Amino acid sequence: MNIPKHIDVDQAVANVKSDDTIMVGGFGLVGSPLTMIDALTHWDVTNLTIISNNVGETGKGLGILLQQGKLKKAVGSYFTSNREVAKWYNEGKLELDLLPQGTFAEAIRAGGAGIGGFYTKTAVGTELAQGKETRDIDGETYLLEKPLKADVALIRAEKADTKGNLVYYKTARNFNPIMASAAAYVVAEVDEIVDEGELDPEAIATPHLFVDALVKSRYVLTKEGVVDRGR
Amino acid sequence: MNIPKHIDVDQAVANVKSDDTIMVGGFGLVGSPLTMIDALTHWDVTNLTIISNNVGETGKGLGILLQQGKLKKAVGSYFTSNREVAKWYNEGKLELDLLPQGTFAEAIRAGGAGIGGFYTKTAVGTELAQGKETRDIDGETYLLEKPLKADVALIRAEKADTKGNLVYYKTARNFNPIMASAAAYVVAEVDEIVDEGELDPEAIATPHLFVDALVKSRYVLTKEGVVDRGR
Amino acid sequence: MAGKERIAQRAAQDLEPFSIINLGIGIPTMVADYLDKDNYYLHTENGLLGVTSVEEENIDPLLVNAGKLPVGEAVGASYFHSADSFAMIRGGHVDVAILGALQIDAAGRVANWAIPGKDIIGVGGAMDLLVGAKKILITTNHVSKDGSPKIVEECTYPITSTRRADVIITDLAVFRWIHDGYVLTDLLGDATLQEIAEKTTASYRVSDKLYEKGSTK
Amino acid sequence: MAGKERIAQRAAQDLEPFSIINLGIGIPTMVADYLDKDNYYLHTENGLLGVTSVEEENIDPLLVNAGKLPVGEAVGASYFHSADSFAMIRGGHVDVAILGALQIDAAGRVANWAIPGKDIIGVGGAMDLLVGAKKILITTNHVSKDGSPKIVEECTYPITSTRRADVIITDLAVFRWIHDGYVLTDLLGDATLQEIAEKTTASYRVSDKLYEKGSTK
Repeated sequence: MNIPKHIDVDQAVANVKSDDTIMVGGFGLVGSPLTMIDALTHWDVTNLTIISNNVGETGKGLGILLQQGKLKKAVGSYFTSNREVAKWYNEGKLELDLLPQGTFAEAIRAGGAGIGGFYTKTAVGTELAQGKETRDIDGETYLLEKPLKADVALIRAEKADTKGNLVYYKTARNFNPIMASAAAYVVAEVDEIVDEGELDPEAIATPHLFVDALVKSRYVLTKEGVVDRGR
Repeated sequence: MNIPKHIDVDQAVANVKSDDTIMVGGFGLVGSPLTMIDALTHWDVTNLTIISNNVGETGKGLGILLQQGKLKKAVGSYFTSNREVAKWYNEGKLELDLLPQGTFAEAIRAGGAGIGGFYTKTAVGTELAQGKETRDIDGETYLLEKPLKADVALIRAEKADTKGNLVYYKTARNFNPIMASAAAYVVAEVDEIVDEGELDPEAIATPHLFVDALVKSRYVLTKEGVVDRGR
Repeated sequence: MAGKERIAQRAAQDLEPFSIINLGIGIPTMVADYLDKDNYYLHTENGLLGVTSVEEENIDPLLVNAGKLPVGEAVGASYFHSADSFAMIRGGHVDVAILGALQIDAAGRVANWAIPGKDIIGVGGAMDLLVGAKKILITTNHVSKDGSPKIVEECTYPITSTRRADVIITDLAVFRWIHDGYVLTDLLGDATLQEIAEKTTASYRVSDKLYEKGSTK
Repeated sequence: MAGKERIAQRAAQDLEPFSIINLGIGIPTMVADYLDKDNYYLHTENGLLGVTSVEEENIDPLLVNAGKLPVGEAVGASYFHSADSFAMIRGGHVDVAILGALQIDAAGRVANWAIPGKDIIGVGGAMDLLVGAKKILITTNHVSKDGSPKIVEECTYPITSTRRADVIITDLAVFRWIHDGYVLTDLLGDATLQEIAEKTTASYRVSDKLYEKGSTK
């Protein structure tokens, strides 16, 4: 079923329930669904597992959810951008699953593609291989990695058409297209919704079958930082 | 190293050596590098392994290579389009590796992405699972499938820029972008070579780092069948 | 209306609007003729979401469906490579796959890719679709050309998947998998309960609704 | 020329024209300043092939490198998502990865992602690049801030990969992996063989070429 609805940001985050696993797009703030993240900080949920490359910065973006005690676990590759992550982890109040960035990305793609697991050479022989199964294939050692999936994905694109097809902008693409494929419910935050037929069929990066709902962006990243453009 | 050269089709196929494994793009004739396949029929090699969805049709395209006795093995998903494949197979003169089309495509992507193997539910419990390892993951049974790689990939795109970036045309895209990623030497047959900067950076389907050489198309598929447009 | 058209039309009625649908070769392809193109999204595994029919004069040799037949491009369509296309299928993003069958058995298993004793040289996307689509709808003649039942107790042809078909639509009847087996829910055309019983060797239940209506329509 | 600039400049000289290069954070990023942008193709794992430097007035907040610093877009650049980007890296399509290091040991192993006793909360793309790039070039100061050697017999920091670095370029010297170990092939600036020996605890061989030149440049 696929009737992507243009909905209000509060309706979008109302799909997030306590104990859910949520994917959030973006590489730092670049390509991050800032408007939906803001709405999530005002939404009463707890015990969330966040799958995102970073957990925002201290007191910013997803970092606010951490401070609010809404997070049970974070899965990503670079939590260094928010030093509070270590504090919560060391106090036993946050679980972490740290993955090499390429393994993280491939695991999300695998989740969206119905792959039950994959073998990678990345991290073999390192501390991040601890507890993971290894296997020799054609004379080389590989690690078995599992797919990542989520209940809800909150992603950021540049434009959608009314069908829900998405295009991205420069390096704001990053994890967004793969997260769109790996969650049961997918909301895309966009700057603009154009008529169907206005996007080049050869250039659509996320076909509409992955997208359940669209939200217009309010908070956007500019040269001067995050700016509120108003509703 | 990546200086994609615009070369002659005979130079392109001269990279194919006896005993090589060759990927050939296309879904039937659609998106198939017809000009390079033609040149290959005039090139003195033997014992080739062809990785391609089909082996052409009887006496057409890759089907000529079969008749010439140049093939040792074919890896693909739908050889039914050339009934001679069964004859050669039954006479023990051709090995076959028949894969479900999705497994075939994923195995090529895995080959290009440095994945040592992946688990899929496709074909579990069928004759095509014979001899393959199974594994239960989260209560479901999966098959282990291995990556596919090649010495040379002969692919078909619509346009290249002078750097070697590629865009495709409609359903002629099919296996070509993934094959571009999975071979040691990649030649793309194109209708047109444009200046760098003329292709939309957001719409390039095959970035130039995958492409070693470019060949201009001579034989093209039209409504009236395959037509020789001349050199 | 001939049998195949009846099957295709009945299958079209079974689809929820705004579904993502993949059509196999043969009768499944004909289902498109009975769909309002604005309300359904057709996916073809060779790399297109947004398949439409095409007029003879607009045929593009590089725009085809999985049966290699010419098709058109819907407004809002998109193209992608084969690995991305099968990621959609395997990953559960296609709502319905409509497929043909050589046999379907009482356990819901479908055989539609190989015939015993004949050369097994092609499978295409059938196994991926059967494993990955959220719903499997089989469209087939009730019996094969020689009159033998296609809905059988246990497949004698090589199966395509262990995953069961949700709905079977033939020229005579509709079966739906409910709880632990198929239930005959509809008789099509002039078919009778007795005719279905004679032409079906699989065990199945009959919907109470049909008994209430009596054994003829 | 300060140490870091010298390292970056020397690393740039080590690259073959038309290579696909991925630059890590810190000194590696500075290598770009010494490359003719028309002859090298810079890849950044957050999804761009064709990185250039950018003037202050042209900064686009949505166009950054893996260090989240603003960059420009080369003519003929292309964008892709993170899984495709790491497929390029892991699949061996990046010719050279230039990375920083906390330690490199005599077996060629690099440690550059975690410090013992400190929180291990970030790894980024370092492990993927070390495994996947065709050639690994390490750029680093020869000793750490407290003066302790960074080129050591065996890493005491957590290693990033078991795959060895091909070339090490410091502010004092160049080492290349030849056969079964590192060979000191070049002295930079005023460095002497004795200085390198004092500041390096890893075992290494010295190129005959350097002995012939004597112990000073």
